[in-house]
Order: sequence, then C-alpha cells, then structure tokens
Amino acid sequence: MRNKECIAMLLAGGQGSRLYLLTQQIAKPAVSFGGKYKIIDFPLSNCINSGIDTVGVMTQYQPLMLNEYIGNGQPWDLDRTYGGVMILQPYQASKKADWYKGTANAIYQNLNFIDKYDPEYVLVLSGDHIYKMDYRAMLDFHIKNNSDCTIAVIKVPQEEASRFGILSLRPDMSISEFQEKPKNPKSTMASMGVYIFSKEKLKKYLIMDEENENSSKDFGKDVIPAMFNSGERMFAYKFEGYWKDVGTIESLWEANMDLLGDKPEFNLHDSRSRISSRNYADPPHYVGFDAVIQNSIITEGCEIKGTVINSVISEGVFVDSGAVIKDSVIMRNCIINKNVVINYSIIDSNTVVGSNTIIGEEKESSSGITLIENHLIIPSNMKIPSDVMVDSKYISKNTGAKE
Amino acid sequence: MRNKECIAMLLAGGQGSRLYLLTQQIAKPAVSFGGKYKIIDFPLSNCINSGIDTVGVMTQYQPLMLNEYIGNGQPWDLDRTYGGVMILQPYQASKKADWYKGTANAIYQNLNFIDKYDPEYVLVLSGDHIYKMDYRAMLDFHIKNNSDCTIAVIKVPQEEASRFGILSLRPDMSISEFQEKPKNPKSTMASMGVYIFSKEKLKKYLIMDEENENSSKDFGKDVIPAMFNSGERMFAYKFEGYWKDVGTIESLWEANMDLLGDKPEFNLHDSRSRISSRNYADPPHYVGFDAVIQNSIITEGCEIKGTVINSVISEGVFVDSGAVIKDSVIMRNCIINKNVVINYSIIDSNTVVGSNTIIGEEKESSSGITLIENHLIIPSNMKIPSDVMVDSKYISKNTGAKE
Amino acid sequence: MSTAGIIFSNIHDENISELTRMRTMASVPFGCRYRFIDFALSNMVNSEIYNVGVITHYNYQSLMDHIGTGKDWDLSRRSGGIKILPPFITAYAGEHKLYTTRLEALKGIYTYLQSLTDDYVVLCDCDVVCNIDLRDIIEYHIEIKSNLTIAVKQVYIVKNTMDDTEIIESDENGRITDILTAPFFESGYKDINLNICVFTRSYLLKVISDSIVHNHSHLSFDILQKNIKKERYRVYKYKGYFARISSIKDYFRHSMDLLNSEVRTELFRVKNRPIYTKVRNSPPAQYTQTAKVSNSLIADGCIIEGIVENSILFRGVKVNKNAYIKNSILMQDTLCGDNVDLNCIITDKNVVIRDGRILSGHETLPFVIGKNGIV
Amino acid sequence: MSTAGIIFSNIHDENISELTRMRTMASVPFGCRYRFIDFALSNMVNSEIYNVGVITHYNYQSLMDHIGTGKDWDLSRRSGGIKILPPFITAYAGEHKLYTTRLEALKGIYTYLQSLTDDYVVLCDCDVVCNIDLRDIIEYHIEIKSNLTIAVKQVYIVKNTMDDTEIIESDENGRITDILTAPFFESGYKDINLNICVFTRSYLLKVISDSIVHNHSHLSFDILQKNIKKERYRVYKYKGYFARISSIKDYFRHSMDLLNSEVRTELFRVKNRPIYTKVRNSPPAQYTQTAKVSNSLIADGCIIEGIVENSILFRGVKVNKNAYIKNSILMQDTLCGDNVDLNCIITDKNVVIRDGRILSGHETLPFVIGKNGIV
Repeated sequence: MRNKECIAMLLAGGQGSRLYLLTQQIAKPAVSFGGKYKIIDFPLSNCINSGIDTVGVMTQYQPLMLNEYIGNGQPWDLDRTYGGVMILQPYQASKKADWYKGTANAIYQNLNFIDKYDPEYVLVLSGDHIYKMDYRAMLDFHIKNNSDCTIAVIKVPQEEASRFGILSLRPDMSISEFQEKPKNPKSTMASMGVYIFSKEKLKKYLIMDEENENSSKDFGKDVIPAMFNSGERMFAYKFEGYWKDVGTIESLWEANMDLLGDKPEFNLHDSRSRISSRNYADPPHYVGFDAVIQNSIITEGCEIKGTVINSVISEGVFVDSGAVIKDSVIMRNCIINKNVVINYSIIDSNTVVGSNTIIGEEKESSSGITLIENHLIIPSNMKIPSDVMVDSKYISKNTGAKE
Repeated sequence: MRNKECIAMLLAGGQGSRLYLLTQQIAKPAVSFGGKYKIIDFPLSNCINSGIDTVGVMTQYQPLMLNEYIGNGQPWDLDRTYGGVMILQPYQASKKADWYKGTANAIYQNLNFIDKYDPEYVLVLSGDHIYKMDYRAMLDFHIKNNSDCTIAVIKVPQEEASRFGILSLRPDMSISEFQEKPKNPKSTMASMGVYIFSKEKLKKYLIMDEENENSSKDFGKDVIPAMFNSGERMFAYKFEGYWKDVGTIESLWEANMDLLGDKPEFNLHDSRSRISSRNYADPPHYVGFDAVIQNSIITEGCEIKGTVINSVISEGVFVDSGAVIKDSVIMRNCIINKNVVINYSIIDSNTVVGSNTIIGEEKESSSGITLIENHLIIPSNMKIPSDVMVDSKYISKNTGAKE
Repeated sequence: MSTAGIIFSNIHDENISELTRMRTMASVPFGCRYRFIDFALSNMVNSEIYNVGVITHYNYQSLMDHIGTGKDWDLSRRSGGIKILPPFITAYAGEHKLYTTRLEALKGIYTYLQSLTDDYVVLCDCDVVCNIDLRDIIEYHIEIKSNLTIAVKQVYIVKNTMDDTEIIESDENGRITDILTAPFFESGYKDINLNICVFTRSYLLKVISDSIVHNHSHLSFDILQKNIKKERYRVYKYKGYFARISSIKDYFRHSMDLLNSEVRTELFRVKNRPIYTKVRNSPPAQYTQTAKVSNSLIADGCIIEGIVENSILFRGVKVNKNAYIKNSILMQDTLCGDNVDLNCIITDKNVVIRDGRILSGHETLPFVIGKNGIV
Repeated sequence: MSTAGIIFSNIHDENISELTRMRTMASVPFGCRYRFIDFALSNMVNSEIYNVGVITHYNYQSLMDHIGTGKDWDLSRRSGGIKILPPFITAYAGEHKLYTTRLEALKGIYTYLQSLTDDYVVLCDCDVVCNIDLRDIIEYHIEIKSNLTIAVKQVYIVKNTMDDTEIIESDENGRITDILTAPFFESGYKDINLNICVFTRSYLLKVISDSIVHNHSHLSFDILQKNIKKERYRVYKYKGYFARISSIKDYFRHSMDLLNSEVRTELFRVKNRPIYTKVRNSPPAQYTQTAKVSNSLIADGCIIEGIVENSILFRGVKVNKNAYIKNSILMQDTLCGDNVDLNCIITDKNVVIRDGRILSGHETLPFVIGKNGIV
C-alpha cells in the first residue's frame, strides 16, 4: 500500500460540559448546528475538501451517537478501502488498559495508527470549531517553510484575546512567543487549535511527553511549549475567514445566528467548499398558506405554518399555525404546537412543545439563552422564562406545582 | 429507517491467552487460519451468507489490528449505509467509564446499539470458531418453535463431551438439562456458542443479570442458566457439518490440517457458501522448476522453489530451493531460506528463517507443536527442537550461548 | 422468497419529451429533490429488494450521474446492489437494435435474468409516483401461487380521454379476465394497470424465450391477452396514493398534488419507508428579510428574497428581490432575477430568468423552459 | 497538479478477436487473476489519479461486471472514482454513431472532459501490461511545460514485422520530431509509442473542439503530425517492463513472460504499487498427494491432482488425476478431466476438457478454445 502524504487526527473526545444538557448523552462534536449539520461535519468536510482522505477520530466520551453518525464515512466520501475515517477508542493492550489521559496521550496511544500510513505530515484538529478551511494551503505553507510545527492562527479582537492561546510572530511568521490565555496579550493572533506536524517530530515529542510525569498530556499546554522551548522550527499560518469556537451555549447560539442575513457572516451557500453531512431522506420543507418566514434558515422535512423570524430550524420540525419563533435555534424533529411563542432559546431535538406555551423572552443580546433538553414533552400553557435549563425534572417540578 | 429482523452481536473480546505468542499483539479473532483467512472471517461470512447484514463486533483487547482488518466491512459486503459491521468498544458515559466485565456485560453495554435497529431476534456469536453455518435456517427453526432462546449444538465424541457445555434434549429438541463441562456427561450434544434470542427476552435477562451482584456477567455461565431456571422456551438447533474451537495451539494446527487431503474434512472449495476475507493484491503464486508440493494448500503471493508436504502456506511466503516444510502452518510473508527443514510447526507472519536451520521434529500427533513468533529473524544453522515457543528472547539466548 | 427488481428507465420518454430530451424518464426531476426513479428504487429497497437492474436505452448519462455508486440507496454492493443494464450488453442484442417495448427490453436482458438466483422478479416503470410496500404484493403472489400478479388501482375514467393506460378486468377471485390496452368505453370506475408487477422468475424466462422464438414484441398484446384463460394471472388491488405521469399536463398537476398535505403524508411520511434520493449536500434554505412564501415546497439550497406562491422550488433555486413566482415549478439551480414575474412556468435545470422578465403559461399548458435556457 | 485518467477499453479489440468476441480488450483475462484493465487502473490509482473514466463502445457487460462498484481499486466515490463512459451519452454522440478511433472516442466524451476540474489528463490504452509511476511523467510534463507528453520505450524493431505500433522520433531535448504510424524501415532500436500520454486538459479540449469543427478523426495523422513543428510535444522515456498485446501470439508470449522471475518482480513486486483486481474470494490453491507442478503460475481456487508444467492457471481451474498440462493458459474455471493431455492450449472461461482428450497447438499458433466450450 502507498503511504499517505498527510493524515488527520481529530480530537473528538471532549465532553463539552459547558454545553450542559446538549452533551448529556452525546459528545460535543455530535452537537447539531446550522439546521442540518453536526459540529464534526466541519473538520471532516474540510479534510476531504483539502484532499486529506485519512482521518482518525479519537473519542471515548459517549461515542455511540458519534460512531453511528460517522458510520463508514460514506457521507463525507471517506469510506475508503485504504484510509478513510476511523474511530479510535481506547483499548486494552496485552498488559494495560488505559483511557485517554489528555489530548496528547490520545494521539500517543494511536501512534501505531499513524505509523501504518507512514505519513510525512500529521494534521491535528479538534472537533469543536465551526469553520471552512483549506488545510492543503496550510500544508503547502508548512512544507515551504520547512517547518516542524505550524499552528493556524486567526486575528481576534483585542478585548477577547485573553480567552485564547496567543502567539507573537516575527515578520517571517515564525513564532517568537506563546501566551496561554494571557492577562496582557502581546498580540491578537490566536491559535485555532489546528496544527500540522512533521511526523517524526510529533512522534519524538509525544514519546517525551508521555515519559514526563509532570505533564498533563495536553497538546496546547505541554507538547507545543516543549517543542518551542527546544527551539524547533515553528510557524504560524494566518487564516482569514469565519472561525468560531462553539464551546458554550452562547457561542453556539451566536454561530447559528451568524448564518442569517442577506450577507451572512458565515456563508454555507458557497459551493466551492461544500459541507457534507449525513442525510435523513426527509422530503422538501413545506411552507403553509399563512406562514411568515423572515431572515431564517429552514431545513428539509419541516412543515412551517406559523411565524419564524431570525431563527435556525433543523430537519423535520413542525411549526403549527399561530406559533411564533424568534431569535431561536430549533433542533431536529421538534414539534411546536399552535400559538407557542419562543424567543432567544435553543430547543434540542425531538422535543414537543404544547400549544400556547411561552418559552424565553425577547431581548437584545445572546446572554440568558433558554435551553430545552431533547425528547421532552412540554405541556400546553406553560411559561418558561429566559436563562433557564429545562429538563424533565424542571417540567415535573413546575407543572406539579401548578396543579 | 426500517427495522431489522435479526442482527448479530459478535463477541470478539477474548485475548485467547492459550494461543500464547500468536495473540501477543492481536485479538484472537484476528489470528490467521487456512492460508488467507482470519478466524473472524468465518462468522462474518456466515452472517452475510445467511442474509444478516448488521453485525456489532464487541472488542476491547488489542483491537487495532482487528479494527484495521474489518475496516469499513467492504470485503464482506458489510459496508452498508444502514447496518453493516460496526466495532463496539467500551466507552465513557456521562458519569461512568467501564471496560466490558464479561460477555453478557459487553452486550448489556451495547443495548442501545441493538435498540437502534429494533430487531425481533438477536444472534449472539463468538469469534473463535471455524465453521460454515446457515444462521437463517437456525432462525427459521427458532421462529417455528416460538422459542425464547435457541442454542446451536453439535454432536461430539463421548470422550470429549466433558470439555463442552452439554445439553440434554427432549424429542421436540427443547432443552431439558444443562451441564457445564460435566464429569459425567448425560448427552453428547455440545453447545457451539451460537445463540438466537428473541430480543425482548434477551434484554430482560441482560438487565436482570447486570443487577445481580453475584453474576460473573457471562452468557454461558449466568444468562442462559437464569433463563432456563425461569422456564423460558429454550430449544437446541442441531448443526451438522464441520465445527472447531481453535482456542489452543494444537486445535489451531489441527483445524489447518483438516483443510488438506483429497476429500478434506473442511472443504473451502464449496462455492455455495464462500468465505470472504480482506485481500492484499498479491500476484498468483509461482511454483519453481524443482518444487515439490503435495497435499498442501498454497496461497497467492507465494514463490515455492522447495518442498511443501502436508502444510498450509499463507500469502506471500517464499520457500527457497532445498527447503523442506512438512506438517506445518506458515503464516503471511515468511521467508524460508535454502535447505531449511520445518516439521510440526506454526510460524507466525513476517518471520525470516535463515538457511540450513532446522525447526521441529517429525512426529505422529499434534502434540508438541513448535511455535515461532512473528517478525522474528532466525539465524542460519540453528536447531530448534519440538514443543517450544520461540520469541526474540529465545533466539538471543540460544544464539548467544552458541557463539 | 428472494426477489430481484427490474426498472424500465426509458419506456415512456416520449410522453414528456419536453423534459426527456437529454435524459431518461427515470431521471426526470420531480418534487423538489427527487427523480422519478427514486420512487421505484426506494419502493424496492424499502421492500427488501436489494438486487435491482435498471434497463436503459439512450440518454442515460444523467441517470448514471444520479445513481452514482448507489450508496444513497444503500445499493453499493459486491453481490446484488444496483446495476445499469445498457443496450448492447447481451447476446440477443448483438444486432445493435434498440428496443421499443417492455418485452423487447426484457429480451435484451434475458441472460441477465437467467443469471439471477431469485425466485421472483418485480418489474416497475419509471413514470410512477407512489410509496408502496411491494412485500405485500410478493407475499400475495406467493400465497395464491400466481405466475404474474399485476398491481392495479380503481380510478374514475372519463370516456375518450384515455392515454395509453391499460384497464385490467378481473373476477371476484382476483383472476384477470381481460386486459384492455386501448379502451374507449363509457366513463366509470375501472382498475388501471400501475405497471408494477411480480413475475415468478421461471415463468418470466419462459415468456421471454417463447417471445424470442415466436418473435413476439408486446407483453400485453402478444403474451398476456393470449394466455389469460390458461395462465394464473392475478391482480393486486392497491389503495394508496398513485400518480402516473403521461403528459406534461400530468407532470404539472401531480407536482402540484404535493402541496396537498395528505399526499405528502402518503408519499413521504410513511414509517420505515422514506423516499431516498441522491444526496447533494446543499445547505438549508435561506430566507432573507424580504422573503414571502406561501403554500409552497422548498428544497434545501434555495435562497429566497422574493415572493413565492403555490410553487415547487428544487435545490439551489434563487429567487431575487421583488421577484414574484406563482404556480410554477423551478428545477435545480434556476435563477430568477429581480422583479421577475412567473405564472405556470416549468424551468428545467440551470435556467436563468433575467431581471424583469414576465412569463406566463396556463395550468393546462404550462410553459416549459429547457435546460440551461436563458430568458 | 490534479490529474484525471481516461482509459480506452475497446480500441484494439480486433487484434485478439479470439478473446474479445463477448468482451472488451479491457476485460480480457491475463496473468492468472487479472484483466488487462487492471494494469491501467492500478497504475492510475498508484499514481494518485482517483478520477478515472473508461470509454466503452460495445460488449462491455463483462467490463462492468469486473469493475462492479469500483471498491476493489478504492474507486467507489461520491466525487471522482471510476465512471463507465458508454456511447450515446453526450450531445456529440446524438447521431448514435459508434467511434472507431481514439479521437472519435474523445469527441464523444467532450462534455465529460469539459466538466472535469483537473489540470491534466492521462490517456491510456488497454492492451498495455506494465507497472509505471505516472506521477513521474506528469511531473516531467509540468516541469517542461509540455502540451502533450507521450511515454515511449526503446525496443529493437525487426524490419517489415511491424503491426500498428507507432514509432516516435525525438531530438536530444525530448521534443518530438516525427511520428511514424506505419513504418517499414530498416531494423534497429526505435522508440515506440506506449499509448500512455499526458495532455494538459485545456490543450486536449482545444484539440478535440478543433477536430469536431474540421471533422478530423485520427489523433496521430490529423493532429499530432500536423502540429509537430509548432506545438510542445515531448517524449518521456520509460525503461521498465512493458508488453503490448497486439495478436494472440503476443498474448501467449507475454503470458509466458510471467514465468520469468524478473518480469514478475517488475510487474507485481514494486513497493507501494501493487496491481489490484476484482476480489473473487477463492480459497487458496489445493494440491493433492498426486499433484506435480513445475515452473507455473497458479491462482487461488485451483485444485490440482495432475501434472502441470510451464503453464498459467487462472482461478478455479481443476486439473484431474493423471492430466498432463504443459505450455498452456487455462482461464477461470476450466476443468481438465482425467488423463487429459494439453500442449500450447489457451482455454477461455468455463471450458470443459473431457477425460482423455489430447489437444495440442504450437507456441506460434496456440489453440484457443472459446468461452464455455466443451471438448
């Protein structure tokens, strides 16, 4: 078999606990986004669009839905006889059994997977960012600079820089300094969590890191600084385009809203780099006689008879007449009954909202999003305020109190 | 999506420690057999040949090679969009992280996988038997008898019965008694480790078993007896044909030998039920001018210039002139140099045997097989006796001593 | 009861020649995101028929593009799966004659039919829109030991308005008593042939080899009508939604049927029997601030800035500001410029309607704009 | 430097008509387990060309069966992968004319070539047996900014014995100076055209559209020879093993080449460049106690009880007791009965040689027994 020039290792292990109810039963990369996507569709589609056809997905937290979603990789054209997408879970070796202890350890445990394809370069990705990127251009940059490690960076606003890993750069784009979530950032170039390593260097530093008892086995905290301190050739590749970390309820909501508008901040209708996703064979969506849909996106399988404004509606959602949805994200197969009013909310999949119920409040900003769990049945005539998390306990408590 | 009538759950977790060096780096189902097969090819091929197109493979011990071998399931026509073959490894749920604690627990942990396809019947298989079987006929038997659990049985010689789980049967094939490895077997009908359950019953007893603190979470030891004791409808399905447990070096060697002869005990050339395996794109095998090949099977990619008698030669093996191989199994990509003599041995893959070396001894029975590890380099002019396990330590010790 | 499927992709091309100039009937777009063949194919897959041959003739590149590897119907398989059966592939077709009837087509694939191992064969045309469980027909066929079972549906026929639809008469046991291929009788309720039928394979092979020997060329005229008395031909009475497209008017009318919620439910919302199609990975439809849509079906990939009423918009259609689309069917990637006004229009793929154009057809004669047309 | 591949499957069918009666040249079996197209396809896949079109014409069912889903070459893909390009699929072929030359074939797929996004196109015939890294040619082509680069190999040509092999003359810079399509010169070392070439796609499109306009029909005569002076045509000198099969004698001789260890090494044992073929899942070859085999190539699935010398046995061949097979090529599932004696025989698929039959051809005129023949 041929060796591969570059393979990708996708860190999909995160529980994503700041997404609360959305990641109770699923891993963060399996969270829905933009009507028909899961977060992981973005790095997977980026890979195949960049000509990288071998992707190892490392996961250990609630992998079932992710495994099922990825399946044989067919939706992303990653169902290959040689290469393609593979789920890499922790396993028992002859003597020991280990869960992944950190992002670096996860890749360390799968070094034999990398060795099998014997690539010259390894692309390390994480599964919690929304963006379209041509990794091929970054790889060409890495090769041209004879770099050992190249880190993709994006310019962030000065006031937000302290939330990121910040890189100071020389004019030739080589890295002169690192700051992890600095109080006084020296630059506004933030790491996107996208790395290209030359394989031998990656292997060397992963083995060193594994032997280092003080290491937390994390890429950003341990491996990258170790390489930097040893004076390896490290460059930053400047990315220009839309990029968003969707690690919180607010940022997930914001990223969904970024899809709306006449000229959306993040344009999915660009056919040069299409994002692929698993398809559910839903019929086209139907818009009723009295429906009002403005500044929104609607996905296949929906039946919209009410009003939808500034919202993202996923596959198979029913919005009955008289219902009004504003500034909200409704996930797959929800049923919104007559005269329901929803504002500034995220409703997870398969939830049914009884008629006349009011969820959330009209507001000006993204704070105080109301979050509704999946597979809930919300009774009629309820009133759910803004900024709450609604699960079955919440429902039974609040309806029990009423009766 | 449609539900499936019957799905298979394949227990491939075993380390198979009685196969010693052969399972140092791989799980037992990934052990080579019959020139071009792995043990797991047999249950997988049986499934697709029986029209069962959804197979969950539960594994946690050294799964990498097995994962790689199974890949997207394409060699077995099990690369389906809906269904197909899936590797099910242990995982972390929201609160807990569990390795599989036993065969029953492995399936218990994957009940949601079963629920997804909502089958009426679940076929439970293990990954360490060599046989061709039409599971469809067994399923028809199960349905006809309105059975809760049907166990495939095979007649074994009276003297061997105490090595198996033995079932006593009524004339209608319902089960009247169980004996696990009995000293005084009351019957010669042995369980083959192939079960069909009606899904709801399986689920019920798995949940009960999970809650039972005294259970060892094993199918044969706990779940089956519990069902029996509760008076469920349990039947035995009599299988007639070749079946072999290859859990030991001796039985693995014997099973390989059963493929030889004018009328082999186990005939792979029966085109009605072809066994599929992953193909390595090797060219046809070449037989040299002075080669002698008798009563043997030779696989693609070999170049045979020496003598091969009563042996099984896997893909890509080179046998140089003057070498004599008798009563042995040579696995993938071994190189046997000039004038080597091999008797009653199993040589694992990618091993090189230096010229004039003598391995094993001529004998009459299957006891005292010499076993050589994979990726070894055995020097020239060595003499390795019968009934030893040869790894790199053995080599360095015995050659070090000589010099 | 293993069953193979055969789909005729070209038989009725001439009926809607406006849309089949560059493609087979099978690959004519329908219902926002489907091609006709999706209904036949999905019915087969949903009825556990995983070995499907599609008989083609000419113009089948778009069909091959649509089917691709077959993965979207889960029919990309080593054994079975979906196979295109083009002309010139078998011994019979050695003279490079192209077939014009179903029976001629079947003669051309005689060796293919011989090579199957299935006991039964389902034949299906491509101008048929329905969601039918073929297992019901096959089980009935087996139970009554029929040689040929034809699915029929009772509909009201108006005198002298018939196209080439066949009427099938049967007795109280479902035994076929007459097949009328060109009926001009009085109006009334009749069972029409859905062109979905189950053959016992051995009988089908006998019929074809007989036809080769005797140079028969038409299944209904030459075989069925002659043997009605002595052979076991039965009807299966189907009651669900069914549309057959035999003219551009039919095409328009049955497309508009989809705006009816009951029709959508019967076609698309049947449990465990979705209609599959080629996945195009379009993003969800985008509505801007100025969009105004009512009683319409909209596919993914559309961008809507204007007004859309009683219309069917396929994937990737763009409706610019102040455009007013009503009673129209716009196929894939149609672009409607600013201030465009359309009524009773069918656009084929990639049509561009320039800013300000006003076009109007009538529901009895919709105005069809050909593929890649620029108006 | 993304590159698409085009394979001509029928061009040379007439050369070995004994084996192409029911199949394309591309699907003629060769070397125990391969079909000719496996070499062209594997060369493409091994050179990272994953978008391959196969131009067919007639008799392509066996080719479609062989390729199946394309999975065996890892070419079952949503975008790219392997595509069969049958006749009658494009606008140009509207008149239902079948092509007879490479250029006519290329005209038929003009719209397909237009729809590609690749910068370069590799064209390859199907009567070519070699294991070549096409990336080397493509890189060279790009480096020297060529419009067309043709792979050639120096071989010794004997006067007046040429078939339709073309000789290519070039200067010291590799620039093509002459193309001789029917040479009858003196004997000597000449560069022959391997019929493997790289086109810059934009130039290829220009050549084809020019040909359509001017009704040119032959690539070498009408295009290359005329433009040699002004266009950038280069040769790439290939030095590895190469065989072209232009007669049944060639077929026999080059099959027997495979018994040579060096040829096998150059063809089959190149690191990272295996030759792929359809997986048939045959069990390993079985030798009984009475088997006696020397200097032969044996495929999986064979059962050998008799004597085999200097022969090529395809998958599933059975050689019964006391049968004596020498200097022969037995294709898939040939059955040799007891006491059969064969010398210089080629059997096509599924041939049965009855007990005791003695057959003999000569290496200059091997005796070919057609598919399914019973002797």
